[in-house]
Amino acid sequence: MAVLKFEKALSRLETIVSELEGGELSLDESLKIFEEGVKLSKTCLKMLDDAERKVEILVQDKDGRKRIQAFSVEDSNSTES
Amino acid sequence: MAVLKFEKALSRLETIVSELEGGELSLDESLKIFEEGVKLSKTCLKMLDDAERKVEILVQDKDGRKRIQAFSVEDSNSTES
Amino acid sequence: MAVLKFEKALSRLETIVSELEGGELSLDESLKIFEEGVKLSKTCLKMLDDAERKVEILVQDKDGRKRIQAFSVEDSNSTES
Amino acid sequence: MAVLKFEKALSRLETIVSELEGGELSLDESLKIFEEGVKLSKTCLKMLDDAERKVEILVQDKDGRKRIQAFSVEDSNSTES
Amino acid sequence: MAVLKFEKALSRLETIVSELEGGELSLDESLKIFEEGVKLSKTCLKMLDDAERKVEILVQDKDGRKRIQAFSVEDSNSTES
Amino acid sequence: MAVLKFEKALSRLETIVSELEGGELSLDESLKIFEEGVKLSKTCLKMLDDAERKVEILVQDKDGRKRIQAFSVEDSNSTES
Amino acid sequence: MCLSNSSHVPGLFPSLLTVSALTRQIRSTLEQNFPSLWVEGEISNLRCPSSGHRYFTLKDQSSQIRAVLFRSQVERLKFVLQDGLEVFVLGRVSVYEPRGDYQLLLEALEPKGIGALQLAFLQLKAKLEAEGLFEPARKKSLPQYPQRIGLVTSPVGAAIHDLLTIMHRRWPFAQVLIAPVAVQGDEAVGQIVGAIQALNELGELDVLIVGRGGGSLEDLWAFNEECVVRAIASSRIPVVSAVGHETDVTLSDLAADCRAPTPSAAAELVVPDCFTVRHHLGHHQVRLERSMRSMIAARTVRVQVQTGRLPEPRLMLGKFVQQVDDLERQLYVRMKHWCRNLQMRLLSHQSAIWERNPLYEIHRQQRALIERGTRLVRGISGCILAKRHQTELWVSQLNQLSPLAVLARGYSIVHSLRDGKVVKKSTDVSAGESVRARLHEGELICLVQRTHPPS
Repeated sequence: MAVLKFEKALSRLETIVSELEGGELSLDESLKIFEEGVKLSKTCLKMLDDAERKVEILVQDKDGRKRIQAFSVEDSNSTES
Repeated sequence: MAVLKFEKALSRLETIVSELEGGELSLDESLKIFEEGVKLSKTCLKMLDDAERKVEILVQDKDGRKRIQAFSVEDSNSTES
Repeated sequence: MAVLKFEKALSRLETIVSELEGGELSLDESLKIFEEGVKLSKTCLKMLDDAERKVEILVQDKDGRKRIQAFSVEDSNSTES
Repeated sequence: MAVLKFEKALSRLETIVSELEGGELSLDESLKIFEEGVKLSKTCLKMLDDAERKVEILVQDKDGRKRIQAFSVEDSNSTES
Repeated sequence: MAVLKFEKALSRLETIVSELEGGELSLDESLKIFEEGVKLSKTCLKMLDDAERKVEILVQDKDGRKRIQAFSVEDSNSTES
Repeated sequence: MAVLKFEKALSRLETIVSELEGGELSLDESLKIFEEGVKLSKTCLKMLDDAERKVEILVQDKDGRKRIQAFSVEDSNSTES
Repeated sequence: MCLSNSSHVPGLFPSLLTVSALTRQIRSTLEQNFPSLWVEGEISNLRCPSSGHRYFTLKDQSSQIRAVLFRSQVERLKFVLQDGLEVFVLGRVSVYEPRGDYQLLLEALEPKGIGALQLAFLQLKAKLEAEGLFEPARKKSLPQYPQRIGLVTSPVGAAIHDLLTIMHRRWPFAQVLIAPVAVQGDEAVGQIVGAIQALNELGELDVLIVGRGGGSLEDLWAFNEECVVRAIASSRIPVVSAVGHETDVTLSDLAADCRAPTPSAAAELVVPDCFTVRHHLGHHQVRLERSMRSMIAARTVRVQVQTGRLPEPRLMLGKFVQQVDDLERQLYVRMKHWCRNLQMRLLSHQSAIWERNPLYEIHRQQRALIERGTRLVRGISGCILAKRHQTELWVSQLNQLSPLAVLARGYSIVHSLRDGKVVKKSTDVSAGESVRARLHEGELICLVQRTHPPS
């Protein structure tokens, strides 16, 4: 799953949605690709969640956070003076 | 039963209906295929029910819960509209 | 990390900003360089902190202490006046 | 260090200040010359301390001390009157 | 030092004082001529002391004694008036 | 010193006093002529102190040769009386 | 001489006389009648030939007579003859035969009105004055502190006694050399001149005192003698004259470099007062010392002033300390500034990265994903629903065609239990067999009691 790129997954999902919307499939096939689609969608969501979490972690770094505020204050002061 | 594809069953049902409509059958034969037809129709409906349940199950995964409900709601909404 | 020059890091940061602004990246790539960017910026800040600390240490020994404070006061006075 | 002339040191210190002001240096280089500058300034101050001690000794000879103070007083009086 | 004439020494001392007051000198030069100045001043005072002692010796024999005291009184009176 | 006339000595002494009082001389020269002056003055006083009464008479021998011999005032007195 | 010779020749021819005889008679007559006699007159046409005799005319308002003064007489004169001089002369009348001139042969000559000495004095004074002998410019200054003093005077008498006494009292330092001379009489002039010259020759004398005590003009006359005056004037050693009393001024006084009225006065004039000199010396010593000390004091003050102007070491070095401090401060400020600059740049990059963080994209993708999920579910639902509709359609048709309706009308179907075949003829079963009859509702299991053949 790790090697599956997000974009590829998304593209596959799109195909699946189209096929399902086409309505030409047998119930079995529909179910099968639906299942695949759901899994893909979940995988993608997880990937996004992971990315989001990662970004949030990166962004919400204790030291980083503070410093940025400190800098901002300092910066604003220095530009004021 | 497992191997019986929904579409084949539905097709058989269609054949039965046609044969019954033909009226060429003895009562007994009619009764027989009628009974077969009834069984087939039950099978088909069950397969559909199963499929729906499977969809539900697929959608209602652990973390999926909320989102799926959203989907569901969305779904119901979208079907309503 | 020690061999990474501050200026190189800063230049890399600039590239990262450009690439992020370009918006041509895949989610993976975006994430990757965003992470790199954040880490680089933290590294750079640390280097600056270290540099600043070093500056303070160099200046603040024994009798240096007083003098620097005197300077600071003097400096602020002179800029006020 | 003894052979380093005060003026040469001071001139070097001035060059360093100018270079720092120019801002063309890398952080590493800046730090390096800043450190050099701080050392130079301490060296200079030490030279001045040494010089002062030497001069004090010259001036504070046995009866020299008194005389010079006497002169000072006399001098200040004469300038007052 | 013995060959150095008092007037030359005094004149040199005056030059030194002027130069030091001018304040255009380097530290080394300042120190050097300050030292020279202090030494010159001591030398001059010593020469004057020697001269005074010589005067005393020349004047103070046998009946010279009395006369000198008389002179001194006379001298101090004349400067007071 | 015997050949030095008292008058010459006194005149030199006067010159010395004038020169010293003129104050145009260097310390060395002053000391030198002061010493000379003091010695001259002492010499003069000594000459006065040591002066012995000496009266001579120029007599002419039979053969016309002139000769100097002592003369006492008493002689003249005695011849008078 | 010639005249005196002719005066001894007697006259032999009274009636006829030769010029010479007559002249001789006239001469003897004159000489007999006019023996020595005093005549008063004024000198004129004075001639002084090299013979040393003097020829002149003696005249008054209306007459004149030739006169001769022979050399021996001339030499005895104190004064000098000159035209216009009113004189009394003692002489005999005689004739100068070669010319027949009568004339007075003079034995003595006195100036009229003043004494001869007086006249001589005045004449010599005038002469020497004309020569410039008395010029103040010629006069040498006296030594202030003479060591050796020559005395040209009489070694006896009160004068020298007083002089020596005073001199020794005032100036014991002086050495006196007496050149004894007669101060009057014939020898005086020669001795005085000799003594002056001898003392000059001796040298080493600082001053000469030439003089004597008071006396009459005659007594003092030697000091008016020309050679004495000249000796004094030409002395290389300064000469102080001390002749007679205050009122008597001799030519020596005038010629001397300095005149003292009396020998005692000369002593005071020539030598300084010892006490004064000592005082003077002492004063010099005071001035020497005072000026030396004040010089030293002045120099000391100068040195002290200059030393005082030497800067305080701290002040002198303070300038440099300030320079270093200033540079150090600048260094620090610049470095801080530089660090801050870098920080600002870094922060701007950081915030740019922050601003471009992938959250937005992530959220967008999330939304897209959700949308796709919705479509997915909708798709499968639609699919299932369609199939259900179809199925239900067929089921309803099936139900419409149900053979069970025949049964509902009262028909039933009988199956042989033995072979399960539908029993269509009575012969299909035998009595005693069981059959099943399917009714519209429910079934019956029936025992065949009998069979009836078709009719």
